[in-house]
Amino acid sequence: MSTRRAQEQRRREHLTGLLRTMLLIRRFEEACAELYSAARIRGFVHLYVGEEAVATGITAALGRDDWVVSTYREHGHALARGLPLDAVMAEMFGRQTGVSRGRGGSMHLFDRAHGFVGGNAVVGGGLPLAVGLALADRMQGRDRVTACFFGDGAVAEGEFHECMNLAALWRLPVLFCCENNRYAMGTALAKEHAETDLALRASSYGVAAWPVDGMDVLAVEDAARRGVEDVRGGGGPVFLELRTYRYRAHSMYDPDRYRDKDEISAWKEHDPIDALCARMRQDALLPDGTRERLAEEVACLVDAAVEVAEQAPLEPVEDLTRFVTSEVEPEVVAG
Amino acid sequence: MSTRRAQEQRRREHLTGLLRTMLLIRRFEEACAELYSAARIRGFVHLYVGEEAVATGITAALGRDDWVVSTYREHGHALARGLPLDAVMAEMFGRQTGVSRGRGGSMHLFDRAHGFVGGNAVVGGGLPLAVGLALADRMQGRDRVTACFFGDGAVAEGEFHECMNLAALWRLPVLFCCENNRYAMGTALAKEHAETDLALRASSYGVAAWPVDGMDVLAVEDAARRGVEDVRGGGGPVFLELRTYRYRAHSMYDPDRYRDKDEISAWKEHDPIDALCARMRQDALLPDGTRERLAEEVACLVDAAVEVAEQAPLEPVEDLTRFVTSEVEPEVVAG
Amino acid sequence: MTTTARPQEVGRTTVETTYREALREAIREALRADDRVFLMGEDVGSYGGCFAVSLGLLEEFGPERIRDTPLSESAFVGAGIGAALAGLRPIVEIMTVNFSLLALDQIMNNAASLLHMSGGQFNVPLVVRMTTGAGRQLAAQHSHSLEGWYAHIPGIRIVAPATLEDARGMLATALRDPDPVLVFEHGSLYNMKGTLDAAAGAVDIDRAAVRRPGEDLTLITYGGTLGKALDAAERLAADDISAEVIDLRTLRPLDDATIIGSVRRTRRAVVVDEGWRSGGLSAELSARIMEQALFDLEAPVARVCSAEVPMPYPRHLEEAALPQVETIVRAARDVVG
Amino acid sequence: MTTTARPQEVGRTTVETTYREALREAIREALRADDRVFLMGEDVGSYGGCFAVSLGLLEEFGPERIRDTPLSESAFVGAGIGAALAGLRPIVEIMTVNFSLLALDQIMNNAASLLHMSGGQFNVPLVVRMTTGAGRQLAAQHSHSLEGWYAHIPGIRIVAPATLEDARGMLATALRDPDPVLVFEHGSLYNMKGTLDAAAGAVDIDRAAVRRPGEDLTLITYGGTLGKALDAAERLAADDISAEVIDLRTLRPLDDATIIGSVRRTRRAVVVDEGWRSGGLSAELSARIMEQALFDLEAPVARVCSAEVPMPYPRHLEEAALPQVETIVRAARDVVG
Ligand SMILES: Cc1ncc(C[n+]2csc(CCOP(=O)(O)OP(=O)(O)O)c2C)c(N)n1
Ligand SMILES: Cc1ncc(C[n+]2csc(CCOP(=O)(O)OP(=O)(O)O)c2C)c(N)n1
Ligand SMILES: [Mg+2]
Ligand SMILES: [Mg+2]
Repeated sequence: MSTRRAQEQRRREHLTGLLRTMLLIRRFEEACAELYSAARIRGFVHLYVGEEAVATGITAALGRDDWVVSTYREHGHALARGLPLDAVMAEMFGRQTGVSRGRGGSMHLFDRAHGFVGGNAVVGGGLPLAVGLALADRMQGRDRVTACFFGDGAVAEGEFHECMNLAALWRLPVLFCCENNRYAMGTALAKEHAETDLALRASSYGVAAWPVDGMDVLAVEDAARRGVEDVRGGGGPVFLELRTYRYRAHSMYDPDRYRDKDEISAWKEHDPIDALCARMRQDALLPDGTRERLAEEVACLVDAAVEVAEQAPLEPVEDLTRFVTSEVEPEVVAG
Repeated sequence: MSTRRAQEQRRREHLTGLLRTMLLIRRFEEACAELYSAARIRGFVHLYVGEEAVATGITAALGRDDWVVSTYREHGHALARGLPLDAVMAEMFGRQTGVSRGRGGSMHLFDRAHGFVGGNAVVGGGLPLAVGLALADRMQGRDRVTACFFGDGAVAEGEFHECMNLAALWRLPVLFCCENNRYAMGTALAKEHAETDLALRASSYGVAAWPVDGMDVLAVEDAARRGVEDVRGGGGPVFLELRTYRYRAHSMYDPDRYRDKDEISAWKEHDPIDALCARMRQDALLPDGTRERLAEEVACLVDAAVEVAEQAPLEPVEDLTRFVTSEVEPEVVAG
Repeated sequence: MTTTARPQEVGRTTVETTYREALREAIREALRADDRVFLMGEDVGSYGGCFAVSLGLLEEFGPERIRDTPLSESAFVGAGIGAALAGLRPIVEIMTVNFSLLALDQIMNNAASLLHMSGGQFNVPLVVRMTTGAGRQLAAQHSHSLEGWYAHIPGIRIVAPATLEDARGMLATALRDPDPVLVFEHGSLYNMKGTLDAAAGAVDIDRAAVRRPGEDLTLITYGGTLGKALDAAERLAADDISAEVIDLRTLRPLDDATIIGSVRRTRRAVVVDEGWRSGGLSAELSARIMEQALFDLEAPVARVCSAEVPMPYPRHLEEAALPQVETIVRAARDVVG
Repeated sequence: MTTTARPQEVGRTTVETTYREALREAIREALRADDRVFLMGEDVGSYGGCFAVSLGLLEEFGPERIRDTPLSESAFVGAGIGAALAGLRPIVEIMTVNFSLLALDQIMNNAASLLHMSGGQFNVPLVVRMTTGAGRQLAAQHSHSLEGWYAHIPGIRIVAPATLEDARGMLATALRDPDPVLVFEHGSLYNMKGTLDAAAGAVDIDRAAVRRPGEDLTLITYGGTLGKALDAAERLAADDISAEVIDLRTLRPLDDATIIGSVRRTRRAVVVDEGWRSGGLSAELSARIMEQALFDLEAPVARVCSAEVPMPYPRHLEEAALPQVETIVRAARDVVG
């Protein structure tokens, strides 16, 4: 009985944590939209609104030492992975206190402490890195998993093919997380791929692959846990097709002419945050006012992060060419 | 009765033609091996001995206007396609009378008159050209087919993936002819691909694909005819996995350390030329001495071609930088 | 000196336009004039082009001729080569130069080599358009300026429209070229406004243009930095330094006659280019001036290029990394001494 | 001047070897010394390396550390980058520079950029080896010399061993570099024979080497053309022209001190490089000499490069396209005047 209560308690805390993460991501993205429109942050900014369940569910299944390889649409991945909010926001402002000292900006978030290997803005360009990270772990006998995020559009790139084959051939510990939001910029899935069942395509490499409701954070977490277990256990790579949708334009630069508004609102019917709340209420795990309280809490944190970021120092101009090559001395190897 | 005889007569002529083509290719390749060892021809030379049935069967199913896109192992494709023997041999010697004026050599045979678009020595590099040729035909309402040859190793390159998807997505008239000789240089099929059933892999793009006994010229021709019919009929691309084997090393430069001799001799048991002869004898279509007569005939032609080639002129040194840009004037377009 | 540099003649009707619209008009005109011409690339259709250059063309010409492609740079650039071999006149758009590296094998080993490898049989009448350059805080992977680097490759022509006339007129000439032409459009120019001759059309792409005549030194540049060079010349004029400004327009082949002729007169030169300094186009220009006019020089040819760093995101660092009016002026003052 | 240029001291034991064997010994030593090191590429294992450099290593170190890859240049070069990020010391072999274009996005946008984009967090201790150069009648797609072109990219180091000492010693130093190093081995050098100090090991990769001292002019070259430059110097000596020969060794970063110091003394320079002339490394050297030593020059810096043509197959045309001893001698005579 009391154990049941304890379990329920743990479950409530867990789901509340997922909810909070999704709320944080959404609030962060909305803030970015406002900041970009106000020209307070610049560059290309790709928002994750609508896709929060994917980053949240996947990272929930990862361990501290696991690697995460991401794209230019990575604010959500970074926050869900636990990168410090203030440092992520400072990066948007190009400040020295940013996760990448401000040199990367929105598209290039990096954090070694969290095994977060970027922030890659060439579509498909992160996949080979993931294969290499996994190869190193395998060769060194570490049981790390490398989670690699990429979009449906990236599946058309040659690098996807080469990396799926390599990872499968060498049975490397990679969890391929394909965020299928049905568009590559303005190009709809059916205009990108002859075979639009991406999980089916992936399985043709002899990789375990299945589609997942990317709007249901619990479904994503569950799939990720099963995938991570296989991968960590040495079963070779796993491919998850996470079916999701971006509410906003491709980037803040995109006028979004290529989809009709009904499609967008239809997807909003399945909003991942609403869905989780409904589920929690159903199970009596969401006391009234909790969502509002959490929303307010993350809003304050985001606003605070903006303030701190704007006060933060910039890299000195004299340091322009730092980090082109390493500042450490070449190591001296025995022998 | 007489029609039956007429048919038989046609069949005999047809099979005799196939046999003669295979004998010509083999003799040509043996001559190249001798010439290379004698340092009379240079560069990288990749021989086709053992694979004759593939080029012979495929080209037998093509029409005059169809395109052929090939690789660096293309002597057989060129001869089967009907490129003039003397000009192909002259190319080996780098002579002005060569199909590419001697500028291409063994790896870069080209002949516009025969729709033979090279001679591409970057593995996978010919596939996008084939897609483009087919796209142009489709857009201009021509019912041409583009036959594109490539090896099992090329299937691992990103370009293979991009091109299969593009051809399938746009339903382009490409006949993909994968020459699966089980090795990419010294790398065996199982070390190249997680999924070694290449026809299965190709079908994952929604392309009709099937394996063919590449040591049986009649099986190849039959498959090619069915494929060409589909493709020309607008059914989209077809992928043939032609299972074959190269008797000789990867190139004249290769010491061939990676396979054991038994494997090679086992494959020689299924020699495509012997197989066709056996079949013809069985059907009483190969009068005694015919094979020998044909072999002698092609040997004489090849020897003659060598002699002519060695006498042929070289491009003048002053012309070194010709053909870097076109010599024709820019065209004046209406409007 | 080229037609695009001609002064506006009086009485001629002109239209208000932008660099983007001029590019679009050129594509539209080409599509109307020749049904072998088509546009192919990522998001050129329903999206309207990643920088809105092809906006509206899908509606006018349909999806066959305004052809959206999957993310497959190597395949669709190579397909453009194949289509050109088969008699079409493809305009392939690579969203930005940064992604063109994925298609470089097709560009160097096929587009630039097929004519020679085939002994003159297979020329490749292909036009590839791409956006280049920095200045919009797009950081390390979206800020390359590689057009000068591409100019190393024999068998292709490289052009970089810096004016409305060239944005409007270079495409038609490129499409008539029997060989591959790469067109580099600087991302910071798309919104450039101005007036254009209503009858503007094809321009020559063989010669550099003197955009401002001068006596004391020659500023040599192209594309995105032409405006900065002209501003610098203006600033120098205030101190009675008369700078001639040359717009290269075509980076391969280079128009030595115009370049060397000017430097022989002015005896001083500053080359301005947004690429990384070492091994960039400016080095080639400096070397050619040395070879052809060494004893006319009063000072070493100076180079104003980008800092050798993957472009950082923050504005202040990006500005410091790029050639600026101030740095050009300073370099010019130094060579004038 | 570097250790590799030191004269053989008497009494030292030496071994007969080849460039190929020296490269193999260097790899073997690295594999033995550091278990983070592994070799990965097409046919490095059971085939023994396309030019037999890694022959026998599979037997000694096994398939995990002598790792054959499928034909997937972009993936396995990128995998090398990832493995380096995760603490290994990969040696990635790309069969030849001609195929490296397929991996260029990974090299430029990841290997060379990750350290900067990440604000100094992710350095890439990766070594990429590839064969470069022409001279073996391999025609247009197998004869590129792009090492000087790669030297345009900030964030990577480019080295080109031209001697047995450097073939033997550069790898160890490259593996200690915290950042990416590209090693270009000229295909015509693999069979070069000679004697090597039995104790030969790591060499510096920061400085150029004066391979032959001289007074009247400086021949600047590297890699596959060093031998031709030394032969040319010998021929010139016969006419009492004393040529100093500099082997650049490292193409990025360039060792200005050694180069400019020499030219200041000799007042004349000829740069010899097997790349295409326009926009090649020779242009950068010419520009630097102009910038740093213009008023010391008695003659324009001359460039002896390859003809700007996709390499033709026939020997007579290939020889005409490449720098040769005669063309170097002629250029040297011209600058000496
Ligand atoms: C190689 C490459 N080509 C083109 C682009 C421009 N681009 C950036 S994002 C994008 C669409 C990618 O779509 P997808 O992979 O589905 O990811 P999503 O943006 O939908 O999350 C494109 C074409 C790029 N960054 N890299
Ligand atoms: C992109 C590229 N990588 C490597 C090579 C070197 N190479 C030439 S042929 C070959 C093997 C190709 O094998 P496959 O595709 O099976 O064709 P096969 O030679 O067996 O006919 C390799 C690795 C190349 N030419 N191009
Ligand atoms: Mg998408
Ligand atoms: Mg093969």
